Amino acid sequence: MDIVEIVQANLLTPIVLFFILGVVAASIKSDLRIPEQLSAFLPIYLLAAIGLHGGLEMRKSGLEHLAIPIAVAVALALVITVNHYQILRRLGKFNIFDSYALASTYGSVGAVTFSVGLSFLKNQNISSEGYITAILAVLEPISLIFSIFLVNMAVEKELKRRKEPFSKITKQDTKTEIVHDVNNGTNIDSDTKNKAVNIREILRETITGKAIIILLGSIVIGYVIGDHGFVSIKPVFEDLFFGALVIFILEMGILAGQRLSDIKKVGPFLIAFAVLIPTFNGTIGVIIANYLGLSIGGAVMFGVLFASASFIAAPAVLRVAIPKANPSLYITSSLGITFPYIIIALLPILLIISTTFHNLSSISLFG
Amino acid sequence: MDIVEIVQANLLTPIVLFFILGVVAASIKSDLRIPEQLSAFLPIYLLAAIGLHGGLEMRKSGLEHLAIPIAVAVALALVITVNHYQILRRLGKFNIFDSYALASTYGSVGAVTFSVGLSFLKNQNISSEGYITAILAVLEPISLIFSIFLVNMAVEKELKRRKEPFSKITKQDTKTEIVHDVNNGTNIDSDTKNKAVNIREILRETITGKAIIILLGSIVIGYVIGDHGFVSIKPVFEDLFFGALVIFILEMGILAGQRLSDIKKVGPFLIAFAVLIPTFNGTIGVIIANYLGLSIGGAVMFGVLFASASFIAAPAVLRVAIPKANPSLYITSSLGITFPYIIIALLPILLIISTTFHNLSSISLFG
Amino acid sequence: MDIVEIVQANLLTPIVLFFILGVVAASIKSDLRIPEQLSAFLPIYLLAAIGLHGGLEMRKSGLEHLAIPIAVAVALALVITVNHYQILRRLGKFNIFDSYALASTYGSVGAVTFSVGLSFLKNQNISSEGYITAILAVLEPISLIFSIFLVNMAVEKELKRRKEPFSKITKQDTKTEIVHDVNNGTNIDSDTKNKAVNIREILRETITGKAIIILLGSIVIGYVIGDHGFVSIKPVFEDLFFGALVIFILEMGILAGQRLSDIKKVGPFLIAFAVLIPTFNGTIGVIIANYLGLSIGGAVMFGVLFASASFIAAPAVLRVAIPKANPSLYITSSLGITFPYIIIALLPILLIISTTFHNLSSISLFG
Amino acid sequence: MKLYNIKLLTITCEILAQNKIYEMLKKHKITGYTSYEVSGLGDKGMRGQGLPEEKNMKIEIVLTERNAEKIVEEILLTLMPDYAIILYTSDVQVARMEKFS
Amino acid sequence: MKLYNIKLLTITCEILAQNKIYEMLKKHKITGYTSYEVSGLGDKGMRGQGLPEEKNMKIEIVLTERNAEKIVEEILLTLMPDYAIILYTSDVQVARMEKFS
Amino acid sequence: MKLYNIKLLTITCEILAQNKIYEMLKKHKITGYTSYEVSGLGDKGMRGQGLPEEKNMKIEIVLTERNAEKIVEEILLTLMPDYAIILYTSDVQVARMEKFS
Ligand SMILES: Nc1ncnc2c1ncn2[C@@H]1O[C@H](COP(=O)(O)O)[C@@H](O)[C@H]1O
Ligand SMILES: Nc1ncnc2c1ncn2[C@@H]1O[C@H](COP(=O)(O)O)[C@@H](O)[C@H]1O
Ligand SMILES: Nc1ncnc2c1ncn2[C@@H]1O[C@H](COP(=O)(O)O)[C@@H](O)[C@H]1O
Ligand code: NA
Ligand code: NA
Ligand code: NA
Repeated sequence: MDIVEIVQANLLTPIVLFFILGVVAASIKSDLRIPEQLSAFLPIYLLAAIGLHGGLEMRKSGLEHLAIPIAVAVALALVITVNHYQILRRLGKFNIFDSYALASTYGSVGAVTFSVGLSFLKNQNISSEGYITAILAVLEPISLIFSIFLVNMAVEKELKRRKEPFSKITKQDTKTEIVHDVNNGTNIDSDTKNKAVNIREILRETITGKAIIILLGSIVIGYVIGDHGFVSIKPVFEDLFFGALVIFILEMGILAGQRLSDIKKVGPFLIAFAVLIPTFNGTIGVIIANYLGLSIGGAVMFGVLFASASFIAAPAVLRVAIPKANPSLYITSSLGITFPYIIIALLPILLIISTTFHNLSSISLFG
Repeated sequence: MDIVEIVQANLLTPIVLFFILGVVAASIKSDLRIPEQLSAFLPIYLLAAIGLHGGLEMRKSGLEHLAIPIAVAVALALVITVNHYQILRRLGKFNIFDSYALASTYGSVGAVTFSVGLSFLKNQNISSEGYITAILAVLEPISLIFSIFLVNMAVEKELKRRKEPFSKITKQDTKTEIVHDVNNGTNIDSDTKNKAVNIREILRETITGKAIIILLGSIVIGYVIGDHGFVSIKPVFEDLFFGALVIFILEMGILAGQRLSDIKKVGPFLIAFAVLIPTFNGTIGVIIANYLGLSIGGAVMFGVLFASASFIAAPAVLRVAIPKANPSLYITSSLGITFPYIIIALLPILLIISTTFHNLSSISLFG
Repeated sequence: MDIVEIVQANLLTPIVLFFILGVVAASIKSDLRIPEQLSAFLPIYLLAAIGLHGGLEMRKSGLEHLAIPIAVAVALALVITVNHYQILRRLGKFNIFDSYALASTYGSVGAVTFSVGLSFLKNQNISSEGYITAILAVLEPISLIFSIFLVNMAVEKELKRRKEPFSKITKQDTKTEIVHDVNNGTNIDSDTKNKAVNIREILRETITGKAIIILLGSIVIGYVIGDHGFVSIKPVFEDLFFGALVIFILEMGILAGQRLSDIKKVGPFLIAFAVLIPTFNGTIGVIIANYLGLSIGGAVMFGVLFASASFIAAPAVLRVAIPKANPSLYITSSLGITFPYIIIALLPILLIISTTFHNLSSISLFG
Repeated sequence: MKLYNIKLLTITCEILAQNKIYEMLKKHKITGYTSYEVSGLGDKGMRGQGLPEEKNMKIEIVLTERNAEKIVEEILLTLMPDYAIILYTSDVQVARMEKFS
Repeated sequence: MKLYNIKLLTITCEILAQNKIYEMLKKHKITGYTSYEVSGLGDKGMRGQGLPEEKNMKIEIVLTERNAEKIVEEILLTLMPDYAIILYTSDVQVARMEKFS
Repeated sequence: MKLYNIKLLTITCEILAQNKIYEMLKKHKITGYTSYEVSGLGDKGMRGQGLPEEKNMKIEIVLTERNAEKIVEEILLTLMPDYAIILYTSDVQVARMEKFS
């Protein structure tokens, strides 16, 4: 199958079409919405299903293959996060807070994009290694934690240099300026102490975040119960998976559609960033996975981990951890640009790359 | 199977029994309820499932049979809406607002009733043409839009004749009267201007209403993805359909049960109207469908379109579009009388009529 | 299979593991939660599924076996409730209100525990008599109603003896004391009258409680529709049952985990009570069921009825019926101690007992 | 436009006390109120995070000063001892006095 | 710290009237409000237990006395006749006057 | 019946600021509050229609005037610059003064 066919086949899947329906509905200001509590539950359900599935697969394949891919993935996640930061700060001229927030949004992984990746592969009848779910679980908090550290170190440095409240570093509206004049000087020390406490608290919250807990928990449960124990809950946690995903994607389409007008506001640099960086990261991921010996599908999923940007877990953490960053930048770019770009175009591209590389290496092996 | 058997078989289905359970629970003031957000989601789900199913069927049967039935259905919907209005205003002596509101409630289609119709046919192992879903999608807004136009023209006429605020036309409690004396004269022009804006806004809201968007969208998606693309989401959008319908019907039973005491208040005329008009409209629908060449089941579903009264979409629109109409009239009659009457008694009746006519025409064809 | 194997097999089921995951998540203060409306809906769904299943089974087995087990179960429920009261009041030195509240919590049945019991048996490929669901439906309100009567009679007696407001009987904080001094004397009569009204109202609310209505209604519906009528709704009401149960159990784990610190507060007596009483009641239940001729699985389920303590329906009723009882006592002990104890340890124990007794009686029959 | 002074009584209580408050309002012929679920922290700990029965309810009633006093007094005497309740009154201005008296 | 006196306008209305109120606020250049769903009892019976369309909405607006008067008057004239609405104003103190005027 | 004057502090803020406010209350030894989710419009646009994290929270605290002033001041200095927050105080009357001081 050539690239056009794959893209075409991918365009006409329920997932892409329901996403588009959501965007259209929001654009014409329809009142179509998935009720809040249901759309809060769906990611929990999706992660539980992904986790159980991964755990079941890992039980079959054993844990011995796990260590290297995880180590490589963590290292890669750290490198690309720093890389994002440099690009955003130097080329993009974003302030320190927005740069770290965006760097970590794109350094972190998107569980919904991961689900769509699984669905895409299933559609193409391609399987992938179950343990990639374990990598997802490990990566989920890593990049966020890393960014929180970096941003705090950076702020600390600035503080020492300037000897004034760190909020001055970012551009502020006049009202805030006035408030901070009052805050000047005397409060710095208590501020710094407060922050130490805060960072620990934020780290705790990041690690115990619901996404990570349900994902890790489900992997362990899937591993423990095995196929036999899974039988009775399979109708819910496997058969309903793609239908539930479609419902959630509809809501994501609506949310993305509501932000269409914000896309212009994020500026051409960030638009380009939101398309090129995932393409670059995803390609690197696929290639490395190939060298690690993963299957065609496994390499695509490995690539998706790095291509994807988190638009649920990351924003929730970042808003608390880097409150001075502008949330509409990282939410709009990740949900409004990168997510649709990946599910519509990048998934087929990564598959082509993975297939090509796989064939190359098979040939070179036997050539 | 004779009529008694069919009615009996229909009485003992989960749908009718859960409806009755809901009515009983509400009558004895049980606190049984389906949580709000779930019962807000269920109609969206049901419409998505109906739409996908219809789209899949239309892909199989082609679109060429579509034009005539849709045109006939639209014409019929307009005729019966005007007919309802005449009956309600002349015979029923309802005021202009209530007459239009009721006329359009009974002129519009009920998606839940439609779902029950599908379930009823499935129970009897009878199939129906998939494109009737497309007719449902087209009819859904037509009657409402038509009524909004009619009521606005009528009010305009009244306004010119009386040269006073139109709210005077309807009977008002004394408090309102006082308020409107203040409102006299000077505000008429701005009122009229406001209304022009409002009508456009109301039309937009009607057309982009969630029911229509999800239904139309799902038809298109079903048509595009075909059976192959449907496989992965079938467990959610087909297998769960009847169970989900039953849960929703339970909640409808509860809502109907809460209004039992209101039924007396709507008066004998409206009670008779709520039974006779659906019977009449449904029968006409079945007969016309028969002449259009639809199958036995298809003719029943065509009849259901005209027999049913909307008790979710229509009230939501009417409350905004004709705020001076009394909502308890149209909700009580459509949900409390017409809906149970159709699902319990009229469905079997329409099936008998459809079978009879079908046999007659087959005989005449070969006779 | 010996006891260790059964316990082990039971420990590694999705239900137990998801419960533990919930406890862990709550202990590390994760924000993992099942949204409120979903966890409000799940017990309704579970009861509907249990009820339908029971009704279908009863249709197959007939109603003639029903009368004796129900009569025995009701008598047993009353006896154990009084027994609990004596133990709690005399040995546990609880005040009259807490004693009745706890007695009735442990005298009533837990539908969730019942569901877990069904799942446990299914896991072991053991079937049980369908009509035990009917016993569940009858027992559900009995113990609560009985306790309400008892507590009211007791309070009445106290009132007459002391001729002062009954609230004085319980230990009060000083603020309340002051308030009640004002309330002294004159208000007693109207208080008594109010209470008569209240009791009737509380009884009505207990009997029409959503749990009982949906359970009874579903039993009747299952009985009426039979396997044929069940086909279309089976995917929702049977296939999804265990998966939905697992999701609900996760939430119960979270709630239990949130109360871990309260467990110390309930004191060693109540902790022992919360473990020993269910073991005793369950064992009695299994043995009696054996004499009644139930199957191995049926006897386990009969035992579960008496072992289980209600932590959803009972607390809701008791908080209204006996407001002077301390809810954290009965919720913490039933949800935090008894429920995990039963699903982890007691279910296997009851199965061993049931198997042993069954073998004994078969042997004695043929010996 | 003339506005009239009247009282707003705000009651925050555990969800299980609310029916008793509604009955009390009815007894005093007060025919209007507005209510909604809230969470909260108080002497009886954090409420509204766990079981639905553990939520709080906030009830707001626009009423005459006389009625406000009667209700407050009755709640203090009859419900305060058994349920988690706090309440306060404040001054508000309405356009249509007749509706609330 | 200096606090400034300003008005809080509280409107409780059926959910279908809310958009009209938002438009009215916009017309009067009032750019802030807070809103949430509530249940309630009033002349038009119990609201908020049945269909979602039958819920009430509570809208709270911090605004100048002048604006409060204008809005109240306009609601009384245009919406009161058709919709279930009650409203009242009260005195509140804010720290940043400029935000609300 | 004697009622005592006391302050009600109402804070409407984005949901992510709420924990910081609860910590602040704790620091000032204020042990009671009532809170609930709301939607709203303000300088930072419409909130509460999209992602759950974008909702607003309303927090109401009955407290002494002195405490009210301290909290308001601290919020203005520390949270206002980073979060969407509005707040106001008003006068309310309670029956049991000791509970709030
Ligand atoms: N100082 C306060 N300000 C606002 N609400 C409060 C305050 N104290 C208690 N509450 C509310 O009243 C409920 C019951 O209070 P308590 O009886 O003290 O537990 C709490 O759950 C809160 O919702
Ligand atoms: N006295 C009152 N105090 C507080 N809220 C009220 C009062 N009367 C009416 N309401 C609220 O206003 C809504 C509409 O009132 P009504 O138009 O009288 O039905 C009701 O549903 C209640 O939410
Ligand atoms: N004038 C106002 N009256 C009532 N609530 C307001 C007002 N202005 C802002 N708010 C609320 O405060 C939140 C934050 O405001 P802002 O920081 O201006 O975006 C808004 O989302 C509203 O919920
Ligand atoms: Na990434
Ligand atoms: Na119709
Ligand atoms: Na029991």
